[in-house]
Amino acid sequence: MIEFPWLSWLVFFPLAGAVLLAFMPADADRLIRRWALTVAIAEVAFSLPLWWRLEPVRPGWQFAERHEWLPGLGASYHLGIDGISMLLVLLTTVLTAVAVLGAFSAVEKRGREFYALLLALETGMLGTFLSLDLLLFYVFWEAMLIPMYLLIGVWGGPRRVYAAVKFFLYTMAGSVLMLVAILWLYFHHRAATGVASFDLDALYALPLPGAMQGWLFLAFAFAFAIKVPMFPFHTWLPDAHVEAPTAGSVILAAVLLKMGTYGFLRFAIPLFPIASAHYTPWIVALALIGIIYGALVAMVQPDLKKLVAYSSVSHLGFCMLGLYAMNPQGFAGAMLQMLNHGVSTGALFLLVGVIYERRHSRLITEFGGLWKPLPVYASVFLVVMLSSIGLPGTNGFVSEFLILLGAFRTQPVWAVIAASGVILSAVYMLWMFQRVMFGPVTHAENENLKDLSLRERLVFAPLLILIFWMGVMPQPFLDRVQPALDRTLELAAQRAELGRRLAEFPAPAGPAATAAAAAVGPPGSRP
Amino acid sequence: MIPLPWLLLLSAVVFAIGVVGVLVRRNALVIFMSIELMLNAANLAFVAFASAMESLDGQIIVFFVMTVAAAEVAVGLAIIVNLFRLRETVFVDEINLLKG
Amino acid sequence: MIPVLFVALAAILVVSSLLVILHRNPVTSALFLVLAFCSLAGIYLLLRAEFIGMVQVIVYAGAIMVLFLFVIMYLNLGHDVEGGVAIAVRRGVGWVLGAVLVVEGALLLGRGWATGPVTPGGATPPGGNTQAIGLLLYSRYLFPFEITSMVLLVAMVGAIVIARGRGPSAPAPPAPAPPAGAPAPAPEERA
Amino acid sequence: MTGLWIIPALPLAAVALNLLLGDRLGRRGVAWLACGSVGLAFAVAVRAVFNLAQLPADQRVLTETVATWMRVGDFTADFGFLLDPLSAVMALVVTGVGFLIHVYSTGYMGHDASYRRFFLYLNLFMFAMLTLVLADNFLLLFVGWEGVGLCSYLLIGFWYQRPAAAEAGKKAFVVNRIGDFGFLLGMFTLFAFGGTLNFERLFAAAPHVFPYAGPVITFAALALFVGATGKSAQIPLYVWLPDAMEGPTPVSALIHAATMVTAGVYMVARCHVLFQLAPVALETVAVIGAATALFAATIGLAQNDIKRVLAYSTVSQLGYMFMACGVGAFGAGIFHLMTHAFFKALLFLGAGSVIHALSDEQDLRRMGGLAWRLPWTHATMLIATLAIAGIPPFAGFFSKDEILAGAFASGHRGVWLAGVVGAVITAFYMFRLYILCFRGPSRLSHEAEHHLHESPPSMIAPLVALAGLAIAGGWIGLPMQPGGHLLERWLAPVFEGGAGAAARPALARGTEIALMVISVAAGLIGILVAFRVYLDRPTTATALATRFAGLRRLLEHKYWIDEVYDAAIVRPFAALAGWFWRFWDEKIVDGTVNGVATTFEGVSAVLRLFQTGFVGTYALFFTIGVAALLLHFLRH
Amino acid sequence: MIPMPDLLPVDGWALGAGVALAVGAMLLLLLEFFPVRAGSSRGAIVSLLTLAVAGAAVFHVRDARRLLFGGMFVHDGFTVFFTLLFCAIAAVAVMLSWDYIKRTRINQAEYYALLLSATLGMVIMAASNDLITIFLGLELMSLALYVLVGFRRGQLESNEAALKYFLLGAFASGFLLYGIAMLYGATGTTGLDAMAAFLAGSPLTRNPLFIAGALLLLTGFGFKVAAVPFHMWTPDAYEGAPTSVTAFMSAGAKAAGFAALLRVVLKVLAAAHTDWAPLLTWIAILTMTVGNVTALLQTNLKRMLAYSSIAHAGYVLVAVVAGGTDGASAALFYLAVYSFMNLGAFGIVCLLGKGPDERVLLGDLAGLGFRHPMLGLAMTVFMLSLGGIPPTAGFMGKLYVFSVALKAGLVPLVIVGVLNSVVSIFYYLRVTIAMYMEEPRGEPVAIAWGAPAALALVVTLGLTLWWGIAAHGLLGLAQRSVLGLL
Repeated sequence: MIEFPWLSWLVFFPLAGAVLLAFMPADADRLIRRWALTVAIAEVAFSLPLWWRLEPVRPGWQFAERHEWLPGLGASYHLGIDGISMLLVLLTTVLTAVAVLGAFSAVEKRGREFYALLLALETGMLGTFLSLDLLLFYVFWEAMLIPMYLLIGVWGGPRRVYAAVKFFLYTMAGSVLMLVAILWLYFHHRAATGVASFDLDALYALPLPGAMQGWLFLAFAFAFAIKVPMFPFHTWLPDAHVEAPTAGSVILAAVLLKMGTYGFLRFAIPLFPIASAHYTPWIVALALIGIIYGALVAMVQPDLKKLVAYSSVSHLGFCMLGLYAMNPQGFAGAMLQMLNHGVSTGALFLLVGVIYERRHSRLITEFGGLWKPLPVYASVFLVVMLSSIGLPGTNGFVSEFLILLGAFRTQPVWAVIAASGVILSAVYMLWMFQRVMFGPVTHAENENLKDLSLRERLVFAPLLILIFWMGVMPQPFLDRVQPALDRTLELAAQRAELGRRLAEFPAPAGPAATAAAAAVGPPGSRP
Repeated sequence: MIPLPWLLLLSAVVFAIGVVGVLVRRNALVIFMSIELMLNAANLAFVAFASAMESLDGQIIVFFVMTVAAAEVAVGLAIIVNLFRLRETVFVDEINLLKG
Repeated sequence: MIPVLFVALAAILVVSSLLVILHRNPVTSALFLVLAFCSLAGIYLLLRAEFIGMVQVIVYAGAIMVLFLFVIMYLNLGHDVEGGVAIAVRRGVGWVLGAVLVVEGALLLGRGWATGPVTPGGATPPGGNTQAIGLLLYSRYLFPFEITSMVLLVAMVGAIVIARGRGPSAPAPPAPAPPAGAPAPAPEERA
Repeated sequence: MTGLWIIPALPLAAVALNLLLGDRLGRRGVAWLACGSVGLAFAVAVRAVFNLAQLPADQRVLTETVATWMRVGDFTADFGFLLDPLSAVMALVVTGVGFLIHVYSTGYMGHDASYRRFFLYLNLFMFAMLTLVLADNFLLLFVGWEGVGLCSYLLIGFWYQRPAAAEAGKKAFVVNRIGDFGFLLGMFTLFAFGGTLNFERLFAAAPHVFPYAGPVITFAALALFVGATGKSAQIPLYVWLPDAMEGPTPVSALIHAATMVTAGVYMVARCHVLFQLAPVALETVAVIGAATALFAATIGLAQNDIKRVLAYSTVSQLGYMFMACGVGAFGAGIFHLMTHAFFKALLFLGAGSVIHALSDEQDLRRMGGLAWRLPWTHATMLIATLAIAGIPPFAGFFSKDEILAGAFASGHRGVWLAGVVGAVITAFYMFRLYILCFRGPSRLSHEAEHHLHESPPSMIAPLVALAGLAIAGGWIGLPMQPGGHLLERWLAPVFEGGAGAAARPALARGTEIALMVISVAAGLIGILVAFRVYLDRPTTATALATRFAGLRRLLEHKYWIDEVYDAAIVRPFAALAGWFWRFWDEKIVDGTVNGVATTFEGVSAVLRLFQTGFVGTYALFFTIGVAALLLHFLRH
Repeated sequence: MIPMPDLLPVDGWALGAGVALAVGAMLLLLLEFFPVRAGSSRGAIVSLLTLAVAGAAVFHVRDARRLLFGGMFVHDGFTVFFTLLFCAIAAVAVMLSWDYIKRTRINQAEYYALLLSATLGMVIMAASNDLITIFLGLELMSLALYVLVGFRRGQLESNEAALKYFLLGAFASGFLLYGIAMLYGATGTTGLDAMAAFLAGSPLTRNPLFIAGALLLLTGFGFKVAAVPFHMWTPDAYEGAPTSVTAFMSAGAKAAGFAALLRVVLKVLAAAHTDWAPLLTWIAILTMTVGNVTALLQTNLKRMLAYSSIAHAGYVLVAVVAGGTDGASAALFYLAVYSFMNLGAFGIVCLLGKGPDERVLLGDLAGLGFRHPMLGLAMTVFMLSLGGIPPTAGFMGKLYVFSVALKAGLVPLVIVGVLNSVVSIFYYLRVTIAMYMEEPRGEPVAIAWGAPAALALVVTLGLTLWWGIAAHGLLGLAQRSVLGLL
């Protein structure tokens, strides 16, 4: 009996929806919106059973599909899922549906193309999270840039082109070096085993001596660090966020940034544990700088979106810190932080979008006293903001607490520094909230703003539910993800051990290794 | 017999003169003539080698080269004539509509 | 005897070549080029390449150069006006580069070189040079020979296409480019 | 099942109902829902405490684990509740006082447009506070801890249209967060070394895990205390509390006097095992407490806003509680916490009643002579003032005396002296407040005079109830009973486990009496001076003020601490942030990124220059290329 | 007297492509005796048929291995691959020319005859096993292209382009020929097999004659493939030429240049690979970098694509540097991929041309993406493919090239290569920016959609996408095609 290719269906269903969308008449706005929403919600429905059907404790990939893709190269179409990717997949599908619904009134022109791209983007994101073949992963990783680039560039703000190009080029600059590293890894694998394969399992099984891991890790880390984004590779983010349309910002913050951290978790750390450990001080230092720096810079932003963007830098700094704590609490915290940041920052961007639609401004100074005309909006904003600053009872707390706890156990100083970010996050968020929501209404045009419509309430409802659910009952999430995280830690430890042993008793290096070693140096330098 | 190095040197000098001609002249026709000089220098080299190696292949190659040269001349001169018709100049340093 | 002749011919070749590129008048240049080709033909003869020598005279000095002269006359070109800093610079650079090329070539060859294998008597076949070449042309060199025919055909067609008189598609020379808003071609032509 | 979870769940349910039903409830419905849930919670708490009391003294612990919150690796946190004598006291105080204040609020907020929102917040606060006191582990306590902070933020900024209120709310939250930073670090240390955050397990393990006076436990205790200073407004994090008076007065009474601000004290008392293992930390608590008690009292001398005086007095009284904890008299601290809850809530509610009567006038300089025009308010306020001044038989006397005795007994003479001086000053400024408000000639504005009225019964009733407690609440601590007084015995199972408990020396009866006399005398001196200065010879006040103009300005401006903080911390950070953004982020980091692009464009422009369009140039480069290639081979 | 070898039937098929192309070209000229009306498509149809026959003939004997004309013509996988590629390129070019040359009023039989002749020249270059025939094939192709570039002879730009291309091409031919002379002198032969055999038997790879000869040969091929610093004609010639010709030569001439270069490098220089690798490495680096960086600021689409084609030559050179069968197959793969995506891109430029000079500026694309969604989509795909973004063929091409380079240990070269592809993305994105992110100016341009051009775009688009997703077919073909080469 042939298993239903559930994951492939998940990955490509939105793309099919997007293609169908492209054939609809351009002016049939209602039809287009409904169809896009239907596809997005259907996708949620398709992905939701993973929550129950996945057996977290079972080792290995589940619902795996594997087909030859490029037999000549040893690349395969290999999809699979474990607890880690399952949660990210659900995050992606839910947030995409939310973003689609949230975009209904924001997108005034070229709606057909907009939703088609949004759905295509979903395919790219899901593919990235589900790929277990490095080449396939890379293909999705890069391909996903295109729809996002267009979303920013076409439907964005006044400097959208600059932002879109910067986003594209920056990400690409990071990832091409990763491609080189992937290829290098591939050849090393071939030299060592005689089998050509980009398969993650195969590469997991390949021990790498520590010396070799260094630059491979750096290449991977560079790509992921840009995506995360870690200080000082973050400057594309505020630009992209400020210019992107709301739905784009939501997806960008909620899902795309997670690809960086996911990359660390799935690839950089388990594949190169020795180098990873070696560079831990640097990465942690950057993460800590990111936490403090992002918060401080967020504090002085006049633009709401930019503020949220910089807060992402800070939050993702926590994520990285958790990962590099390299213990169960840190990992679990980082994993939850990915989801939480997705939910709360996604919601924040939606909120900013709501007000932008009404006032066509995002400048804090343009607002003030909004609580009075918009009580529901303000309340929702309040809850989301509290989640963002990690108030206990909301999701943000659980993850930040676990991250800090994990970091503390590894190196107390890290936690001390990072915890000061907790203070700063309260400062910038509350100050912003105060200036926007409190005080007298300073601008006459804000007096009569409309409060959240039913559709908008529906947009926020799932996010609010998630905020509290994950804050109060994170255990279902933890139960699903922890076995996978533990296995990752274990794998990293094993591979580190193997790598060290390899360095002590060096096996004869493969031909590629020697050739590559000989070739390092300027090409003209050889006689 | 003429020593091969002498011939090669001669060929090289003529080739270089042709190259210099291309570089220093602005008249498209003279440039073209210089190119012909280069081709002839190559021909000389072919014949010289053929003679030194007592082989006929070089000479036959020269025959083909001459044919090609003739063909080039036909096309090239046509282009130059057309150029002159369009612009009333054959000076290549007056022709830079396309640049950058 | 032969070396003396060679030196003389070589001197003529070099000097006339130099004059080709030095002389201001294109007609004079062309005539010196004819001289250069003829001296080259002499050298070919010295090298016992009779056929090639003859062809050199007929094809090069004859046909090709006539074409050149014809065009030069047709275009009625006077002396080239060559002055100004840019040209002087270019000329300087050109000569230096030419010298560099020669020096480099000489240095490279000065390292000791070798030719390919010598096939004794290969160049003096029975029946003479011309017959041997003829035989080779239609046997071993049949393929390039056929290609040559295509080359000539293309050159012919090409020359006609480019140089023929004002056809339907050639606007009056040196007509300025039509204004940007020129009417689109007639619909039937756009098919 | 002990049903402990029901206690916090009741107000939470009210919150949920309030949210769900929305405006359909109507004002009465809101009021009933809010008060009813808290009243019910009080009832359940009483029943639970009753159940607890049934148990033998050494087994008086009720626990209940509702669910596992999170479990990661060896880390576990539960939704677990703990009722022991300590949390019983707290639960009763919180629900009891809370209930009264809820009732009071129905009257006080009667005309506010956001009536429903107010009770929503208030109920949410009750939930958080009860979670805090009933939590059986640090993490859940922290939930309540931050939860009350949130509610405090929301309620201070309740009248959000006032910029000052919004500002004060934010300030409260942020300063509290600084404290929470310490609390978090404390938790991490405890878990990292103690392996659990559950109170019972951690405290049981603590003596074995943490060496006495070792650096780890000292750090952990100090870090926790940083949290306490934030929540309970101690030096150096007290600055938010006076500003918090921007909130509605019932809020000030409930949160910023009776309950939330005492959370720090409760936490220190809860962790007495840990603090007793860290003498340095304990000493710090005592010193900070004493310093705050004295310091805040001096500021209270020169404030003219009725609520601000009370706020500083709260800070000061909280200092006393920490002083008690710091000297090892945890029971006394809790005792004072309780009595303080009564009389300070009463003071605030009374002040609220005054403010209500005067149409939102808060400036003492525009009051006076209200004694007979607001008789109920006056009477209850007087009781509370006497209580805080430490005059027997009012509640404050007993608890304060016990603290001072504890300080003296443990050998902290300096702390004791500070306490006594503080008591004098407290009595003085409290009576200054009383006199300026209720006695002497009326300085009311015409407007206020016109609308003057005694508060409605819904406000008076809680005043009376609290007045009763302010009188009688201290009697459970009647001193000089064998084996400690009632409360001491009740709390004994909690506090006697600690390492320092046994070390507490008993005082001779004579000393005890002497101390008591000194304490009462201190109060009386303060009162008398106040009467003399402000009532008998009103000119003295102005004379003194002009004489010590510098001192007065210093006190009026609260030692310029806010300004110092602003200049030393807030502004530098803001400047740093601006510099980070404008210079570092935009110029350096982003400048580099854009610089790369600009460089490429520049190179591109240069390369385009080579493409001159002239055949000669192209041939030249061609030839140069050939020459270069030849050169390459010449070199090798 | 050298006896003619007996021709087998298979040889007829093998030579069929060349014969068909020559006959087709002549037939086109002869048919002019029977005039047709101005808008006739007879030339195009005949050309397509010729190309189909040529392709079919070679395809029919695709697995045969034959050495003909005394070893001057070789029929092997390499030849088959390139012959088919050239026929396909020419066919696409014909379809693109179909309406284009009618619009620009150059619809003459000579156009297609020359196009077929140029294709014949390319086929000869790829199939030649002798430097002389390579030279002749190159000249055949070049002469035809010189004329085609200048085909709009009333047009200043077209003529200027032809002149520059011609003068520089002849100049380069001089170097090439001189190089052949040196090689002939060093080895006594021009046949590649004989040369390789001679070199294998003697330690002569350091023979200055040989070195100088090979170097000048490289120069000549470098000119054809537009490698830096022999690239400078490219933008001018591409810009001035009729766009359909630009499309054809950017794909075909480059591929032909590489075909010849590959055969020579793999057969003759393989033994001395280590001597040549550094040189080629630097040329590759320069070619990629100069091409991409100069393209950054271009506003004329054709010119931009011209610089991009220079850069792409650099990528293929990376494969050449890697050497061996791997490198060769990567080069083949990349050339095939590049040809189609580039044809597609130029094809769209063909459609967009307007005004007398057929100039297409980036600004002219404004709003195109939404006015003509399919055209915009196709252009986007081509641009992304040229930039090497998955899931397009361009990505697979770069992936394969860089992977073989990495396998050969050329880490720095690969890093330069991938960074270059990042730089290139910038100007490819500019096209999408113009199409989607700029408000259109002026009247919407009506685009004359001819069915042939549409078909050409569909084919190129389809291949660009298909090879981006399922490249294994082409990959296997490229790998098999180079097997007999060494």
